[in-house]
Amino acid sequence: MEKFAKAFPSKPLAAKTAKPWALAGVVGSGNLEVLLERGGRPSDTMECHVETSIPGYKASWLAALADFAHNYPAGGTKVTINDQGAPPVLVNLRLRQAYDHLIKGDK
Amino acid sequence: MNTAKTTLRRQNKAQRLERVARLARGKFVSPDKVPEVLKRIIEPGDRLCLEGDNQKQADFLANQLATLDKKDMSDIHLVMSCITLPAHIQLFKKGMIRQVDFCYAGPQGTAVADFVKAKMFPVGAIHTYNELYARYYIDLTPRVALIAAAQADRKGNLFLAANTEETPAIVEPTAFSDGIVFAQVNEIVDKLPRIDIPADQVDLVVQAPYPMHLQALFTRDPAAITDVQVLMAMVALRGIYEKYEVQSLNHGVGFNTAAIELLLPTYAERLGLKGKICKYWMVNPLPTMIPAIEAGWVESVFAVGGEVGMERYTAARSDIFFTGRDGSFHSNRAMGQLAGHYAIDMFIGASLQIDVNGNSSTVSKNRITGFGGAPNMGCQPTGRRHPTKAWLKAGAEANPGPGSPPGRKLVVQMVETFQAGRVPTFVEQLDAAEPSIRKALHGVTPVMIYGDDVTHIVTEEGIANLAACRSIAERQAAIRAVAGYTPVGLKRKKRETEELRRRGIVQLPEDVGVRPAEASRSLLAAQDIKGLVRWSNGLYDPPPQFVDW
Amino acid sequence: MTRGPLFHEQTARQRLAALVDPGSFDELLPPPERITSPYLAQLGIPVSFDDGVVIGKAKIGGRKVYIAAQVGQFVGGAVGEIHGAKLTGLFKAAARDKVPCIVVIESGGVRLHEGSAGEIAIAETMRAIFECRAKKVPTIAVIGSDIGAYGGMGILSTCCDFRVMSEHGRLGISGPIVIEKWMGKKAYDSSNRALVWKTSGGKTKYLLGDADALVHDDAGAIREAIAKLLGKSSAVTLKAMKTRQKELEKRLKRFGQTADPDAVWKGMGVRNIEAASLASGPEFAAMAKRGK
Amino acid sequence: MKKPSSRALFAKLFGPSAKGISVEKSVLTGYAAAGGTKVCVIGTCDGTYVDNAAALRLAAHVIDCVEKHPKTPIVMLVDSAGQEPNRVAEMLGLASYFGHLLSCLELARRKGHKLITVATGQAVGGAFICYGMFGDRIYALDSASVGLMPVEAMSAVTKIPVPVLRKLSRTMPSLEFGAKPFALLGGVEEVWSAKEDVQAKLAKAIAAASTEDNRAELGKKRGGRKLALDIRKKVLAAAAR
Repeated sequence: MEKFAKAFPSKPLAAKTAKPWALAGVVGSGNLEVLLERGGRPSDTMECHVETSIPGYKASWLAALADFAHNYPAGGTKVTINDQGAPPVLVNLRLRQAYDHLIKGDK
Repeated sequence: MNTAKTTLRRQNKAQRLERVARLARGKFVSPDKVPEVLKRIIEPGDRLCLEGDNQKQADFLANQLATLDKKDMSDIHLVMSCITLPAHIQLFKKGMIRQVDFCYAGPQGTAVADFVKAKMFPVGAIHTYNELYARYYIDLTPRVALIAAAQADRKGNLFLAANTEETPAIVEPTAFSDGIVFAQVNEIVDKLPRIDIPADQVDLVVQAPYPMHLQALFTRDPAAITDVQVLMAMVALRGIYEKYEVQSLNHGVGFNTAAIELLLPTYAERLGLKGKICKYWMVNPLPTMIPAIEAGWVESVFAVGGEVGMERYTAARSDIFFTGRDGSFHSNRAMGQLAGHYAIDMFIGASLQIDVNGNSSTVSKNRITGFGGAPNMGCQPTGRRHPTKAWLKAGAEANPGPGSPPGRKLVVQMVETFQAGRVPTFVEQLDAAEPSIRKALHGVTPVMIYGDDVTHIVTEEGIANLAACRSIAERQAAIRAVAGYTPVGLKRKKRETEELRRRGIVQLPEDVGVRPAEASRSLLAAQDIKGLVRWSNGLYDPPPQFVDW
Repeated sequence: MTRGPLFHEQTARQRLAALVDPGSFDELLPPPERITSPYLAQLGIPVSFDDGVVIGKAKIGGRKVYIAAQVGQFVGGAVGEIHGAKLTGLFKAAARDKVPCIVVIESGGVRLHEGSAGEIAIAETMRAIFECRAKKVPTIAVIGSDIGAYGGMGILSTCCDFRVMSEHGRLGISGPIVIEKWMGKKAYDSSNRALVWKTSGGKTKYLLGDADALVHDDAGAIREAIAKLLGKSSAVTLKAMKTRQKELEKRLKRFGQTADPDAVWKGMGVRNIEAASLASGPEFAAMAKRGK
Repeated sequence: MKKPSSRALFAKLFGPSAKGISVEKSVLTGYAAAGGTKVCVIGTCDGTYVDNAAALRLAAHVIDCVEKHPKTPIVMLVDSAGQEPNRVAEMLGLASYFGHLLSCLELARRKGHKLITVATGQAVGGAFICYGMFGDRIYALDSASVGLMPVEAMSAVTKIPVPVLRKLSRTMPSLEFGAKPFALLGGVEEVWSAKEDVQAKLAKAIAAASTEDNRAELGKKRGGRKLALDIRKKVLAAAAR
């Protein structure tokens, strides 16, 4: 297991979201769960905590998270990830799904 | 004119057949006599063709050949589409082979790589299918061809059933050059459903004790399609199929394109694309095509080969598939490849590796596979003259110069940025460029599809329109932009990417109107094999390994 | 001919969202509470914020229910200490509050990584289920996933009042690989998927009477079946036990000598085995009925 | 520890009344007495595998007891290596046979029969869950093998090396196999030594039994299962909100 945390600059999240938290994905082989919560501080960064079963890919993790923080207004959120070897693409997809759910609800 | 000298080949053929006259009853040989017959009809120095592509194999004859020793058969120039069977490898191990010219070595790719490493692989060249078939008429004409058919009648006429594939492409050059055609058949019957190869092109026939090997190579279980593949399929549909109004096309074998097929009756139908795209296909009878066919999307399908289990379905849908007068499915590999070269708007397929210039390959140091048919379709046919909407639109984007055709075929590579096990798809340099491989191939790097021919690369990150790039540097930047978090992708520069995106050369899913959160397997028209069987109204008979009911 | 998502492919959370009245699901011990398995953490195995089971309060057809869904992808949906305690707690709450309780099963049984703790948790949950039944609070097991309900969870499902299955669901104790290991590949080939499903799948279970409903592989159909059962319960009475005893004795006597599932199907009145194999759950149910 | 023979064991538990227990294909049914109290006995011996027929025989005996011997305590002896893992058993729904047995026991409990389990030999996996773990109170002889599975078997399935599991089991008794660690989890009320007067202990256990499932409390108190009770309480509290 490898564990790391980092905060990335991101434009502040919309003041109103459908839910206070959202979870996307499941922890399973080649998959991961992303928990996205409101209330991370400060409001211009996205705070990330990653726990992954496959060590050695920190660079691509950080790049993926940085891009997400850059592309979406996610400032003031906290992202926590439990990963079981998901490829970066799935990281992206789950982040976007969690973000969508947070903003728009489960629909 | 010296007539005696110009008929030597014919005389030689007669001599060979004379040597086996006592072993055969007319054209018919019993299975236990086959090794002896092979020994007598093949001479040292012969060019020998073994039928077998990625699906259909003359496996009984190949296995019998492998029982011979070097003293029975040597100095052979082997010409064949696919090195597929363990028996094929035996021929090399026994030292019978002087040279081999082939196309593809799927399951034996590792064995071939081992031969290359040991510098024991006497290869002439690795070809594409039509390239090899063409050379059968020029400088690689077989002296003896061992082929496979479904049935023979008492005269030796052959019926090839759904898997006609490359048989005619082998038989014709052999038979019309006084070569010997020896066919293994599954059964001998009084009356054939239809005649695919006339008896006078066939010299010997054996009823094999087991039916020829047929691989269900194109069956993709929808249950194994992932959400990410659905996302890529949605992006491709909107960013390419819809944009260029692609009407005629080929799909490679893979889950990516299977996802597209299964999105036609659902997602694409909702986009109002029915009747506008995907009408004419050069593709094998893929089970994943069934929903689109049933939903009325498809006008016609021509195929290079059959697919196990699709026999009843294709026969029942003879308005769409090419069928013989008996009503059953017909394929032809050479003609299919020709169609895929000249007559389609788009080729879309996947690859294991793509370099920063857009060249792709499935070859690695430990596994040398080769080409098959993809390069025949995944290339620009500069001999093409007829226009279509898609061809012209893609051509215009490419900004043709005064000496180029006005149109372009869409050649699309659709890949995830990582393969299984976190192996990056995008690399700075192809494994195929390894010097030892180049040396074995006489200086040729085994590139599947050249970057100059590729118009688009689709990944889960988005689309890179290579045809619209105006320089090599720009093309590389576009590739890096969609290469995700691979080492190639991590080298992209944000500003460059944004500039390419502004110009529409790089498009993210959002840019083509796809919401990634929507990407879900639930959009697939069928989510498992059983779903396909149901769409087919029970006409599709999947192979047992796919059946769980 | 477009179809909704297949139930067996949905994640636990998607299933719950699709089974209950829109927006009515209120998760208990939700992910932000971060209650994760210390066992897995110690073993260097990724943990999950719901420990493989999502539980909550919801409504189905306006009626209040408690509902749990196991996450099959996470350690095979297996029951560990936390996972099991969540289930026990939910059924205990159901008994206390007299609210029907539904468990959507996707589990191979006890989570081996947590040893006997999961085993005891399953036994405790069984006790809680029977607490519900004593109070006539309906308990329903839904079995419609690829992993199925095996081991202790298979047994647990048979403690509930009712079982709703799809053709994809499997109900048993020993999984196919265990049986193959025990009997030999010749006697039981675990890679023969058709055989595996005919041994433990929803269709056979429905025929024999172990599943109370056999429905489409679709959340809407399952929800409908649940809604029908919510008002009912199956009391544990002497009379009921004697009847069941006779049924099970009869089943064993009739079919105990055959290893062939097709013989059971035929014996239970299925005429056209091939058509029945391909039929959807409800089609199959109808065919079986006609056969009788 | 040497395992006593089945009959010797019955005699220890029930004295001369043990002759009322009949054994057929390693399945026990009968009536006996413990410390002067009449009891109904069901169970398994010889580490047998429980199949459909065995479950039915046990269930039939429970029904008989409920019908003919109201409120007679039921003593469940467990010595079984597991459920019968064969295709016919599974095809016919072994789980349902077990469910039926459990339902019969529940019926007995509701009708005032006390349910006491004594793990005498192997008490492993499905065979323990299908009746023994359903007792009001569960006891084990110290010679009994109680638990999910031995560490070696656990390692074979999880691919976690045996030494790692052994090391962890020092702080996590759940991973250890045996009556004592099982008791630490609350899964067993008390471990009895074969040297003691187990008949007296059994009689006392019957007298003291109550139907309240106390295993989570015990597990917490004894420190072997620290989380279960609190999580359960949290769920109950959250559901009430």
